[in-house]
Amino acid sequence: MSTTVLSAKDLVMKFGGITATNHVTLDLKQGARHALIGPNGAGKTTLINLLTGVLQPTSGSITLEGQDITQLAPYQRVRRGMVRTFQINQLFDSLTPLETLAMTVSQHQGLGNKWWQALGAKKGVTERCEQLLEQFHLTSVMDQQTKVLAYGKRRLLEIAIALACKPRVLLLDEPVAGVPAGEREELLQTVAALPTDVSVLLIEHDMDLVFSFAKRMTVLVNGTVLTEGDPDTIANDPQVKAVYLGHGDELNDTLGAATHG
Amino acid sequence: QSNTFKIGLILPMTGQQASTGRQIEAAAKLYMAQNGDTVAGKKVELIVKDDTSVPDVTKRLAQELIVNNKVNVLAGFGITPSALATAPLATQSKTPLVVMAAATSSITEASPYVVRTSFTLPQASVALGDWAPKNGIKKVVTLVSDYGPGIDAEKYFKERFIFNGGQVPESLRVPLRGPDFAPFLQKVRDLKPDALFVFVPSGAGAAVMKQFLERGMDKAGIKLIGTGDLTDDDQLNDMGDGALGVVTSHHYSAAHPSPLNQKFVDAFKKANPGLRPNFMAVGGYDGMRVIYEALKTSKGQGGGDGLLAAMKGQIFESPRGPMFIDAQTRDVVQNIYLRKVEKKDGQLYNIEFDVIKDVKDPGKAK
Amino acid sequence: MLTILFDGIAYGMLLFILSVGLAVTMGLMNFINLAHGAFAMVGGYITVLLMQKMGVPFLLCLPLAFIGSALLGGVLERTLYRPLYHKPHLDQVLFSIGLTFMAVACADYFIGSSQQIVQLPEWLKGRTEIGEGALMLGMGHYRVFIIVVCAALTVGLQYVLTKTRFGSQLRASVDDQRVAAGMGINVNMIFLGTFAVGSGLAGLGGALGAEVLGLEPTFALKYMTYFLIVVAVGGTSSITGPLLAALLLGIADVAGKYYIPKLGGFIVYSLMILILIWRPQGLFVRKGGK
Amino acid sequence: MGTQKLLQNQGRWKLWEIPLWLLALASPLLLGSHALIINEIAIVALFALSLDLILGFTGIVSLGHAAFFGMGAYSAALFAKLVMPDPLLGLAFGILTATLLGALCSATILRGTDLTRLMVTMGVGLILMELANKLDWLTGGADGLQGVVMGPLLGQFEFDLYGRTSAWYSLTVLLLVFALARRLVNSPFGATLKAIRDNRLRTMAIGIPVNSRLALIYTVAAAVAGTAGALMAQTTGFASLDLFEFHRSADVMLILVVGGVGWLYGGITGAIVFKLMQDALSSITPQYWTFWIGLFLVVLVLVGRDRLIRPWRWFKPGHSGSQS
Amino acid sequence: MAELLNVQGLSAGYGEAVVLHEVSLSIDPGQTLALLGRNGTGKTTLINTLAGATQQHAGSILLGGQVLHKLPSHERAAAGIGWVPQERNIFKSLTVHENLTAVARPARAGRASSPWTPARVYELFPRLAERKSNLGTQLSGGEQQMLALGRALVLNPTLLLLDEPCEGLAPIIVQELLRAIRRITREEGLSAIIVEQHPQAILAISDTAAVLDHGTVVYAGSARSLQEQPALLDKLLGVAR
Ligand SMILES: Nc1ncnc2c1ncn2[C@@H]1O[C@H](COP(=O)(O)OP(=O)(O)OP(=O)(O)O)[C@@H](O)[C@H]1O
Ligand SMILES: Nc1ncnc2c1ncn2[C@@H]1O[C@H](COP(=O)(O)OP(=O)(O)OP(=O)(O)O)[C@@H](O)[C@H]1O
Ligand SMILES: [Mg+2]
Ligand SMILES: [Mg+2]
Repeated sequence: MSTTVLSAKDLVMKFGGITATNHVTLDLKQGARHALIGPNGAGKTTLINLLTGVLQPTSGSITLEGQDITQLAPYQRVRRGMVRTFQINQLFDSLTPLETLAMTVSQHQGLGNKWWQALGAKKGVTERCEQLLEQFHLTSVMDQQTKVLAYGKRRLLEIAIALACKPRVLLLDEPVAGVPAGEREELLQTVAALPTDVSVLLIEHDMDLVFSFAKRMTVLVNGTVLTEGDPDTIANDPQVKAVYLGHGDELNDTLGAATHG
Repeated sequence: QSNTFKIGLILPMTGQQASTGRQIEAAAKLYMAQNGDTVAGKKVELIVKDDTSVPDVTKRLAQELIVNNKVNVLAGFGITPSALATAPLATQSKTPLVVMAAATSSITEASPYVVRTSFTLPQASVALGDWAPKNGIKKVVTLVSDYGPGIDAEKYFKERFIFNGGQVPESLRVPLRGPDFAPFLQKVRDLKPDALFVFVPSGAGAAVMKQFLERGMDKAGIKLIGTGDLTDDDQLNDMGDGALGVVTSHHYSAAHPSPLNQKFVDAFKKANPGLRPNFMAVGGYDGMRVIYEALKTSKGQGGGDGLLAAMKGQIFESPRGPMFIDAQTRDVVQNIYLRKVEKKDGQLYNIEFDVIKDVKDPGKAK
Repeated sequence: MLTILFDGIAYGMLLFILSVGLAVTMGLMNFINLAHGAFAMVGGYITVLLMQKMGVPFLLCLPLAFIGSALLGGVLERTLYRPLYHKPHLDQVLFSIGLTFMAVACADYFIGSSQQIVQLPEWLKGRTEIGEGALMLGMGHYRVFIIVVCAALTVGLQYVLTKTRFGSQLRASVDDQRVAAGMGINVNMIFLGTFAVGSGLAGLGGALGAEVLGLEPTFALKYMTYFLIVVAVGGTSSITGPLLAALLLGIADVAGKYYIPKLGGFIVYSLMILILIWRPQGLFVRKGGK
Repeated sequence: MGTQKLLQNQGRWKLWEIPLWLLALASPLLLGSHALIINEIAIVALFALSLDLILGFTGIVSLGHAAFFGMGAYSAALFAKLVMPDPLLGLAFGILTATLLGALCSATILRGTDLTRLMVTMGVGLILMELANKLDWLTGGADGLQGVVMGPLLGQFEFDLYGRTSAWYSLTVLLLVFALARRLVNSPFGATLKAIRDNRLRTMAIGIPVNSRLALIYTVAAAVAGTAGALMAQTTGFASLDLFEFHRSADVMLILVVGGVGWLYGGITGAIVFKLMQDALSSITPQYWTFWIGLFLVVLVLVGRDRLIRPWRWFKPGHSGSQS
Repeated sequence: MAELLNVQGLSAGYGEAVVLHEVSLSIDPGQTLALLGRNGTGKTTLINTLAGATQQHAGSILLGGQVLHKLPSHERAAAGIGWVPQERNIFKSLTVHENLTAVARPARAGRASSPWTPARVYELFPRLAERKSNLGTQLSGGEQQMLALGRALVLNPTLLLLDEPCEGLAPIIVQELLRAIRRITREEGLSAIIVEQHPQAILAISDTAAVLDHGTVVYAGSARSLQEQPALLDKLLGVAR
């Protein structure tokens, strides 16, 4: 079987009296298409923050490709190939999408410290940028300041940045929230079509998307892992239904009956 | 050969030292109003510049005045660094530089073209160092602002006072920007000296005085003495009766009993309602006089060197009393008076009660 | 010893009362108002002029100084400040410094550049001493007065800001004006009122501080750094923060000058830098949760 | 191709810039009698440029930038006084010490909010001033450092009373630093600085070592500020404590903001506008010129920078320049 | 029954840009209106205009007979508007509890059921009670959504404006929330306008529906009949669902 790329062991995160992450252990296999679901406030975003180093865990450890990275700074983890997107857009408002991507690509081609060369002087950089702009439908707005872009475009840029970092492990926090319905599927297909050695962890509340994307799922509740399994198992798990999925199909009937009955 | 005679007057007109600038400008204008603006056939023109007490600005303004306005004399200079910064220019361009305010001893040594009509702190402080021991003051703590003039004052007072058998258990230096004197005064109080010797730049004097009284130091038997900056005429009247009896030594008091001074004070007050001339004003007034007289004697001949030669050795009666410009040092030699704050016509004044005649700047002795 | 402590507290209280208005406008309204010192100066001049020219008693001058600067603050808020709430901070700095320059020049033009001196009433001039030797406590009556006024104000302000709806409504308005208005908060009135009170407090501080710190046109600029230090060290999210910061600075400054006069200038700044490096958000940050 | 052009456009010298700089370099000749103020403007512009590197391009506010200015100035002055009077070596020495100081101080600006950073930088500046005051055997203390005599530039050009040599010297250095700074801000490194300014969290999340970049640019800015300080000391021939003063840091910030932050010409524009205005106003009314400067600042902000230079747009609504 | 909300010829936008063109709508007391439309057609703009947070160019808004369009934003809340903005806009420097108390106002006189208080909101969302003293920014995305709704409820409004209230909520919470909204409108006579991306879920609990396209109303009528015409729905929204 494929090897484990990223693994969290016994992670605990306390905010004052609140335990947002409670002894979470999670393994991400190479090439995984893994979804993390759970009720609001279950600690999904917090877990991502821990994995990427935005937060320091109260206890527990994280290993990436066999090496302990618990103490590493966020940027060092990125350099080892672990990249994320944010639930709430984190963009560079005064840069254009093109500049944003050119900067990111340069950084990952080892040019970040070059101060005498113009941004985009290297062919390799511009080519990669063009490719990304194309792929995320950003070519038409590539020279507008990010802050004036429509929400949908901003969301796409958010994800494009992550891909520009040459990820080997990609952590996506509700990537399609706010993306127009029509484009959602396309976006996730782009992600799903990443090379098979890239491992993806996805957080999302849109169940249609999650189930069409994920090969494996973890359910987080109140900071602890409730269960883990393939989509079918999860979809039929009564516990998951009780705390998270509810009984979606019956909703219309019950409500409809109540309303119009 | 142009027919105007230009005086570049560089002063702090804004910022903390603004009142120095105002007094000097007013006095200089008064002198011109009284003595006309045509001297030796030349029309005297005064160009006032504000250097905001920033030395490099002073220097640039001076340079521009020399190069562009072709001024014949530079004058003013509120603070020591400004004067020192400009001195090399005076040498380079052979332009006399008349210091009307800055009072650190060494300024006149910075260039052979510097002439001073204000005073030096050693002059004023030494007089107190002589007076105090004779009047039952044996133990004194000094408190000065931590910059050139303050250090001068401390040094010369201390030297003379100890020489006369006094004791200085502690010398305090307060930061120029220290808004609260309380801790320093408390320290003085705990040391229980006979008197406290103070030099602070004019303006801060009132605060020292008030906090001195508030701390009940007069009641604890500590006398307040200092150079005349402490009881600056500009503010003395607002200090209230607490200031009564404070002894200071200085070269000028608005209450100096001479007809010339009376005339000066009256004219000054008339031209500037609400303002009483202080020692800054008299420095500016006499500075103008020195320039005028030099122009008269040299008849506008000989350029800067001619003017300078004519400034050296001038002896005259100033509102402060007799004074002269020492030809060697180009520094002012004048009487230093011992004064006590008293009430006259319902107003507070420094009333002179003793005088030490013709005091040379002791800083030049060595 | 005790006297030094007492003086430090009084000095700190004075710094506090001068800065608290700034803590309100800057911390709560998120507006960098460097003209704060100008309002303090206005309060100071109101007091001095009323006392000197009209013989109004000192105690009456204090509320008048408050009201005068509050009115001025209110008028300026409506006319000049309001459009600037959304502008970048650097623009606010530029604007308020410009305003300060104008205020300084105006004070100079109308009142003159020399120091103004406040004559306190007799009962505030005295001094009471208790104890002997190292434990002697000497209290200037005026300093006692300052401490009492400041303490009363602190309690009042703290109550208003944390315990009343007004406080939360103010913070809500700052966070998001548009939505706050949509939730029924009268944002304009709240800002107007807060700004006026902030300016009034500055004016009161100026009136109380003129005696100790001296009053001249550059007052508006001279103490700006002190105000900023208090607000930065105290954090901008509460009233107690700046109070404790002001007390700390006051005591450190006074004690430092007393015990090691040679290092006088270093102490306050070094202390500030250490504190800020240790707690970059200021000493007292508002934290949610328990 | 398109993207490459788009990216490199900003860093290119535009046609109009060349005559502009030629004019600037010729100005000490053309406006001979104003060479002194030209010199001062060039120095202040350089100082503002250095602040822009951290404030405009990286988003770090500072009220203590005068620390590096003063450091450069005192080092250059002492070098001339104690070691040798050659200006270029002195300049190099001034830059070196300011750079070291900048590297040392860069640790203080890595954390905190804008306000705390303002205060920390201010504190560092004031402590350095206090230090220069206390080391009076070396620095001359409150009286300033006297007796600095500069040798001729390149062994050829004496610093004259008219200030022409000074002006050329400062303008040339300004141009050189400007050209370098321009390369820097348009490079990948420069782009990461802007990214840090816009969103630090995200910058970290794309693998950029934020702290070391901050430290680096702070040091660079310190070096440039030191350059400006050294020029100041060399062209005026002395150094005083005032170089460290708080008001210098505040002034340079005002000047930069007047000219516009995050735009390399901002510091230069600000320096020209502010200095000329100050010079003109203070010779008209030496007592009350601050009022008019204040009024200018207030109007500048209320009307908006872009509208002030395009008055025909005053009465069109909707372009207020604010981006709320 | 008299109409609760009556909107006539409403045009509004941002600055000079007009987004809404002559929109007319009405709602009866206790009724729920589902507001549908493609992305960027002006749903949020309509909601914000009712709340007074946009530039209104023409038209009238009457709430229970009271003229609303002349009132500044904050007085509209007093007149009975309870707004849940699309981006939630929790006050970030207030705690959860303060977010509620800062805006809470007593119920209008003559209301039958018990008024909304912070305590009742905590009953509705126990999760919030646990996070009472967290700052607004220290909430998860979903918790913020709950708080936004609670904050609108404690205004004790007569008309709730809900802009995509379900976005980012767990499926089970979405179901609960919709039920809660249904119950509140049913039992307490509250009216609501709900913007939603998923038409089926929302039409099921609504009485009437309106569909916007490019800033104009292209459908107004019964929610049920729209729900029963998938072809029409498809045409109007361009989404097969
Ligand atoms: N900085 C913080 N301080 C205190 N509590 C926090 C902080 N950040 C998050 N929390 C709490 O931790 C819990 C987990 O939050 P998290 O954002 O990880 O949830 P989530 O699973 O991503 O939820 P959602 O799906 O709603 O986004 C929440 O209850 C939240 O209130
Ligand atoms: N602040 C604004 N300034 C200018 N135009 C805006 C602003 N907000 C929205 N718009 C524009 O108004 C139009 C309508 O936007 P609105 O947010 O009302 O759409 P919506 O139907 O709510 O879309 P969504 O489903 O994405 O929430 C869009 O074209 C949008 O670009
Ligand atoms: Mg989340
Ligand atoms: Mg919307």
